[in-house]
Amino acid sequence: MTRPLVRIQDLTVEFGSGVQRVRVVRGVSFDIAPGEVLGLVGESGSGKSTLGRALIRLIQASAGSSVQLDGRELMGLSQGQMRPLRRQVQMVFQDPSLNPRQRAGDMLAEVLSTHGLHTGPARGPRIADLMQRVGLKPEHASRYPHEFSGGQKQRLGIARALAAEPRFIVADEPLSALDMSIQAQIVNLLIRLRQQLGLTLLFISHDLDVVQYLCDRVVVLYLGRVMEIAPTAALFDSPAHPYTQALLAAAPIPDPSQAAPCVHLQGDPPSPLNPPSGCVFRSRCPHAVAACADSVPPLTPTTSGRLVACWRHDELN
Amino acid sequence: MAEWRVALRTLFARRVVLIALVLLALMLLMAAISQWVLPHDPMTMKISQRLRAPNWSHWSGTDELGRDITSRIFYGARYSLAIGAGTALLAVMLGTVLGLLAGFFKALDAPLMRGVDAMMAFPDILLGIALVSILGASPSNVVLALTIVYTPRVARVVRASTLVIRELPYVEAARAVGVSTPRLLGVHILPNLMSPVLVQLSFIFAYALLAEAGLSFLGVGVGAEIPTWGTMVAASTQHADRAVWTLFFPGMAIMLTALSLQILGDGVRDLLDPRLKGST
Amino acid sequence: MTALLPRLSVRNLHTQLLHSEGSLPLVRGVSFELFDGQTLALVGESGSGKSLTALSLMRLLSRNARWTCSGQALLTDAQGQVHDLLQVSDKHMRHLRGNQIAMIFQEPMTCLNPVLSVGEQIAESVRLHKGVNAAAARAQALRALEQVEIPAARQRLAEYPHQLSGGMRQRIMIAIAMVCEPRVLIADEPTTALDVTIQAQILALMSRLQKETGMSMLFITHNLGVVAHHAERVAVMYAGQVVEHAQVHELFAKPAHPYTQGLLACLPGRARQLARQTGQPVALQDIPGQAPAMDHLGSGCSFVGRCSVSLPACQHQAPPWVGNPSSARLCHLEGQP
Amino acid sequence: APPKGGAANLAMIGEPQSLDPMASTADLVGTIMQHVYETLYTFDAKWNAIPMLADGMPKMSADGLTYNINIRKGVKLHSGRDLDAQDVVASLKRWMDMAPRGKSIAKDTASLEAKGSHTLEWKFKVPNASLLSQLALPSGMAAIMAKESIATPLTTFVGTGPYKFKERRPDQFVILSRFDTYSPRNEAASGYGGKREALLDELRFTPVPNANTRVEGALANQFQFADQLPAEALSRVEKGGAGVVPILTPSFGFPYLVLNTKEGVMANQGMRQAIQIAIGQGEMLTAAYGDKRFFTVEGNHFPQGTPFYSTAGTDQYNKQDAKRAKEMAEKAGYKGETIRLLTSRNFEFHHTMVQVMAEQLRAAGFKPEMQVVDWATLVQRRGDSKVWDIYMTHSGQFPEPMLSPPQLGDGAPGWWDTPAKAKALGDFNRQADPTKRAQLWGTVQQTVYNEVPYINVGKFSSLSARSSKLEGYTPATWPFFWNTGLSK
Amino acid sequence: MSWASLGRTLLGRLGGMLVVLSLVSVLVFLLTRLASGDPMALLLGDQASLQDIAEARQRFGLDQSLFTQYLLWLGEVLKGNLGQSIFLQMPVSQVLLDRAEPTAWLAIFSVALAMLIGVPCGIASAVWRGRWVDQCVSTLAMLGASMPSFWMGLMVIQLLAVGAGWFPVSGYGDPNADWLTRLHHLMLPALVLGTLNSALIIRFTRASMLDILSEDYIRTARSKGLTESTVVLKHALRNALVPILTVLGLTLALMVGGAVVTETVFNLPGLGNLVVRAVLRRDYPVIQGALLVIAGVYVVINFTIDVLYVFVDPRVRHG
Ligand SMILES: Nc1ncnc2c1ncn2[C@@H]1O[C@H](COP(=O)(O)OP(=O)(O)OP(=O)(O)O)[C@@H](O)[C@H]1O
Ligand SMILES: Nc1ncnc2c1ncn2[C@@H]1O[C@H](COP(=O)(O)OP(=O)(O)OP(=O)(O)O)[C@@H](O)[C@H]1O
Ligand SMILES: [Mg+2]
Ligand SMILES: [Mg+2]
Repeated sequence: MTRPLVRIQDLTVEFGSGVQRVRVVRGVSFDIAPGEVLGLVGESGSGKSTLGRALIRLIQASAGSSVQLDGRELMGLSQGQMRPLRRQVQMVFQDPSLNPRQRAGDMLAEVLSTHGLHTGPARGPRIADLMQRVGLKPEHASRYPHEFSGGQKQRLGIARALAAEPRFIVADEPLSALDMSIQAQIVNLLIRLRQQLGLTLLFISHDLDVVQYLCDRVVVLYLGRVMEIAPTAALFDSPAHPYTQALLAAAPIPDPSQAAPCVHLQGDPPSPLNPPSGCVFRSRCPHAVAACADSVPPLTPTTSGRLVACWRHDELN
Repeated sequence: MAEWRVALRTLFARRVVLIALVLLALMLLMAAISQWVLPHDPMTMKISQRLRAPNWSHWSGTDELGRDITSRIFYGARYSLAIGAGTALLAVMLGTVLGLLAGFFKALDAPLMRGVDAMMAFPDILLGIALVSILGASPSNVVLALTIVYTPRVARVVRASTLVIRELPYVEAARAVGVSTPRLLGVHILPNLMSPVLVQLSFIFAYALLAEAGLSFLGVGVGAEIPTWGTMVAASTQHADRAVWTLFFPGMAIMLTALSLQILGDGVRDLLDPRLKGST
Repeated sequence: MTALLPRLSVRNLHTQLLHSEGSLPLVRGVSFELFDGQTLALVGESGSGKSLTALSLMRLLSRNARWTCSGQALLTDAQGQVHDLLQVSDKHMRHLRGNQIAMIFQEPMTCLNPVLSVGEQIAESVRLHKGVNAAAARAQALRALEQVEIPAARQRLAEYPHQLSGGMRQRIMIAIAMVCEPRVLIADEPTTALDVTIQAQILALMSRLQKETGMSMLFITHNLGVVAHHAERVAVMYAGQVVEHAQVHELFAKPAHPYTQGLLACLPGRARQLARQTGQPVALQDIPGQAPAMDHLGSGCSFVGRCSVSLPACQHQAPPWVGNPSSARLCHLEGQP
Repeated sequence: APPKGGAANLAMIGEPQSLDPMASTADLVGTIMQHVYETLYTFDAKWNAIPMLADGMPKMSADGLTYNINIRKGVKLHSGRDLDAQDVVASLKRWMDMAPRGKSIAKDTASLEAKGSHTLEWKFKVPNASLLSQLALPSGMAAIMAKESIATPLTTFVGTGPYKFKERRPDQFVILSRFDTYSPRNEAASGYGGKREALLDELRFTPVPNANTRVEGALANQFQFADQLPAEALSRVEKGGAGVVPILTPSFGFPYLVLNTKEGVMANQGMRQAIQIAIGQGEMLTAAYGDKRFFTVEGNHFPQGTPFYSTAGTDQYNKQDAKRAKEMAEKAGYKGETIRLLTSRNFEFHHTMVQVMAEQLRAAGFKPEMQVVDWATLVQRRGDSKVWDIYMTHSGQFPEPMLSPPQLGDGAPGWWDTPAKAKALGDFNRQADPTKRAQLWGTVQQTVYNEVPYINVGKFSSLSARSSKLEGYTPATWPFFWNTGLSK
Repeated sequence: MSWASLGRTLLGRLGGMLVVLSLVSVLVFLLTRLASGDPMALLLGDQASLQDIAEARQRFGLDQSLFTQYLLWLGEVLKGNLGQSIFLQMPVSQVLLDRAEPTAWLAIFSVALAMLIGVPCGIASAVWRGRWVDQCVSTLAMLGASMPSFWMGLMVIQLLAVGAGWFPVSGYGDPNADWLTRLHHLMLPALVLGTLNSALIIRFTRASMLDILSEDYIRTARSKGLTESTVVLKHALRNALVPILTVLGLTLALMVGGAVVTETVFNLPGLGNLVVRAVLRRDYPVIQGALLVIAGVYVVINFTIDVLYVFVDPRVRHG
């Protein structure tokens, strides 16, 4: 296997202090290979965005966390040292993430000048090229964000990420604000860009359908912890972790001839302020036993590149 | 461009706002051209003509030194408006900088805001009195004092907006791109909090007009022979019983201007109100 | 199938937004019928007028703007009396609202009053419509909470919305809507803001309640997965118009309107399925372009700009209804495309 | 005679600076406390010093350096004890210690002792012609107090006056109540002198700094007396109906401009003279007071009919001759330096007059610059010779030249100190004979017009108002309310 | 967690309050001492010589360095001693206490009046937004906020006191007047302040009612078939209570020292009046004491409002 482009080890993020301290992401580790599209799924509040933001140092992770980009450790770097590296890691946000008072072209120019790319006369054509690459007309560069539709705004967001010519992009729910017909346009755009530019992508979503379509591997997060990591096909065909199973079962399939989704899980996810001891999922797990409360299950490799964090994995499968 | 046109059209659609704007424009115009068009010299005293009731020659009568009140109101407009505008601009600028810093840099927040709280614990007129007594009575010192009085208010408003805007996705996006902090503040945050600041600008303008009058009344105003509306009203309180016009007309000038400014501020606020956006 | 009485019959509903320079038609001639005990799903993209249709029926359009509504909306109440929701007096409408026709909204986080206890928010409706005293109203509120499967219901009565999770709040919303046992329930994207696992719970709950009470439901959503499993009939909206009426099975099997076809083709799941059937990868289909702005609608079909099979007539001529009452589309194309 | 009983509300111009009449020279303090404390001598209706607590006029030694003063017997203090010479000596010593006038007397005093229980002997180093006037003046009063009450600051106010101190609530009122065992003189009342009788049960001095409020309150009969009303109020008080009576006191006081003879442009005598020629006092007074009844445009420092009336130098008065002033200034070497006019707004008429004056100076080619500060700042600033050239103030019109303005004495702001001054004033002050003294004043006045240390603007009248129910009131510079009663 | 964390929150606020108060003390001191003017010159009167003045300064300790003076003053303040008034020759605390009464009553009456006018008007103009009611109320409110208060005071005096003779022109009544007389004296100033301040309250109420009326839960309330008055008065007003409480506290706090101009116009012996006079006569101990107390009251009222939120707003109570 090639060297991973991104290696995350023991990533932990905390918010607040004192009794209000919340650990939103707890000891997460995984690798992303060059050119891979990795899906990150999980319930709302499970820490997906936080993980993504900590990854590119938009928020500070706790001590002991490690994120390596192409072998280079990012965590110890100052914001000043980080700035040149930002060229290599970019983020696409959920709409709207555009400054309402900045023209589209100015926004792209800002990225270019921040990183000293395409200075002088080369800049105009580069901006036009970027606009075209994401399916916008170059003359739209002089428009303000509110003059674009939702889908176009998202394209602009992608163009901004591409402007820095990154190797790795974190896409945080880039589709959730969009209509179905527009979602498809963006998914197709992402696939095309990946093929053309060889991008590596961390794709955060809670739309399992899209993840299944787009991603090579999937990480399932629950209350800040990784439940399961598996190649997409394997995960969707035979989810190993009880949580993954419940998640897949709950998603309604847009086909009336298929079985209606069944309710696997009762109750709400616990508050991250006081998570259950041991396995964080045990309070809602249909298979939980007393032993699950004792200690945190490690992420253990099973068949075909799959990792599962469940004490009863062997019994249940 | 179209955005602006729509905005202006919405603003003018309300008749009161239009009237207010016309009034303000007239005031400004008169202040600007007063020295060429006024029927009387605003500074010339004619002791024999003192305290004349309004008549054809003196529309608003004369004051205790026989000066034409109409001329003085228009001539004084430049001082009063300059004091109001100067205060508003300075307070808004200073307050914006302070609020921006406090809102953006967490380490600065507590110290700056405690200071702001302490300043705000003084009623503005008392603070004004104290500051003018320290600085001495002159128009520039009144502006300075009132600036100090109103800066904390702006700082609070700006800080609150900054706290919100700082967390908005597009600011985070800009950070993710690697945009430097000054640029983040200047390009991404500042322009987007200008709308509440604009509203503040017109309100503080109005408050400063009123405060200047109040200070003059209490005997700590701009002083000297500078004919601000405030000093005119203050001086007239001595003759108000016999020559009520000396009190009435400058007072009306203050009131109408302050009213126009507030209507304008309200209009701008309504304009920026997202609840009304749907209808445009 | 037995001949069912339409519980709610909407005919040619037009809703226009009035502004200084004229009016903007946002709902344009929507008609549908909602039968007893049935669920009609209203689907369509964002801004197509789904919520406005519902709010027009409830006469709850935002007061920050001025509106005109025309058309007919005939509601048959539990006693068999018929009321035209668009014509009755305000007072009469208040009597019907919450009592005969109720509504739940998309955002459970913001739709509950933060300073009133949950119990009070349910009970006030009972007191108003059933004319019972406070104690009886509380008892009914408690029953309603139990009905929506809230654990420790008695204790919850005195709690405030911020103390509850999102799913719990949506259950409260349902309890509020259901407590007076309305004949018609309008649900405007009741699960969009919720997680899939919670969504499954809420949908199951709603199905159960519908079975128990026999009410009719107008279910607004843009999640086709939800539509597939929870509705009998579907109305597809586009640019303020219903462009297709169909039974749910029919719609998924043989979408009739080009827009509906495009919509279904967009679904990655279906693309995958197709790929599995054909054995080769299938790119996602998308509908190019975007929905027209409501103030720039031409005289022709509103979908014409994005339609891959449009005819010359589509540009300037309003499309006719094609098909039978239970399955029809608003389209110039003849027969199956 | 007015009836006995009742309480009067008296609207005064402000809060008294202190209740210690020696601690402050402010007129308001004297006005109030003259009801509580009495002096050895006082003024009659013609401004003659006549005995009050003293039995009679002092017995003077031939060289005019030793005074023997007898004190009236059987005068009761508010504490119930009889007044004796020890009290008087202790009080006068305190006065010479604290009060500015007392201090200047102290400089000339050789000794002051009690001789027996009711006599005191006062020895001087130099003759002092103004002694009795100084002792009679209610401001910076040489008040006689019970020796055991003497302390700094005063905490109890034990005097011999017809009223005793009852209560003070700052900015609300000072209440005095009748002293029942007051020991009056037997002579008929005249001015401040003669028989005093407390008819009113209570005097309530209420500070009302806003002049308009005093007017309104008087018109609404809220105040039985309202002090120092603006000239503008006269017509209203006159029209106010039967309820209020205006009290117009002519030649009540005089505004004057002090020039800085020590530093700056005004240090040049030629410049000072030029200024004197440039200004028109008549216009200034008209602007400030309007109504002719309120002011007199005259250059004589003392009114006609009084001992010190003199027209010496008055040809320099009210010239308003811009052309000549310009020439004079040029000759004095004026090069367009700014002339800093220090004034306050606390007295509106100061401000108005300085405004008018500034116009007049401008017309004569000077470059005046008004510095309007509040009174507290003016009082502070005028002590610094670097920061002003001319300031405006005013004073009561007193019978004795040495009482005011302070520029006639030593060290006052303006720092006038020339051989001519020393000569003129030295002669004047050493002369004990009243008639000769009156003549010598002409020389002093001429010197003032020549050297221009200060410029007398003219005289103004005062307007007060009383309720028509307040009977027996005698107009006075320091209004007093004994022998005054309220009719039903 | 609720009560414990609530206590902690309040404790934190208390700490913040103390920091603000100590800043206030420094500010107060600087504000008074940096002003030009000399209390001694005023105290001694016009005839005093410069020498006399210098001696008096020494007697009052005004010749020491600012810093020493501050420390001395602060030390006394911490012991509860606000010092002795230079001008009034009595303890500052005594002076303040005397003045507290008229100011307190004036504040209470005018705030009550402002509320009585402001809240209903604000609600009406929010409910009928854009209609003539709203236009009238809003314009009137702004008119109120555009009038110099002394101008209005003088006008009112001319009309109602001098002209009609219904009210006393000024002051606070005789020294031993009964409360009815006092009330009579307070009516005009309360009218002026109440009307002027109602402008702020109208605006505030209108704005928060507008916010609340466009909240989703108002639509929920309407969807239950509740009458419009129930929706507005029960569902909306309850939520508006928190912002209204804030503005109430703010107005009250500002009134304590902010009625300066009105107290001066009506010659009411209140705190604001005291400060103005003290400033004009440079009575440092009084200025310092009064400003400290006024600012302190402001801070304490704000703190109280924070505490009151707990009882009004369940979100704070349980959050
Ligand atoms: N700045 C912050 N301060 C405190 N808590 C935070 C902050 N940002 C996020 N959280 C908390 O962290 C938890 C995880 O948030 P995060 O946004 O990472 O979840 P998510 O998985 O992205 O959810 P969603 O699907 O809703 O976007 C949540 O409970 C949230 O309340
Ligand atoms: N209060 C309003 N004022 C003005 N325009 C409105 C208002 N409410 C809705 N609209 C407009 O009416 C159109 C239809 O809105 P509606 O809310 O019915 O859409 P929807 O189909 O419910 O969309 P979504 O799926 O996003 O909820 C949109 O173009 C919207 O901009
Ligand atoms: Mg997220
Ligand atoms: Mg909707």
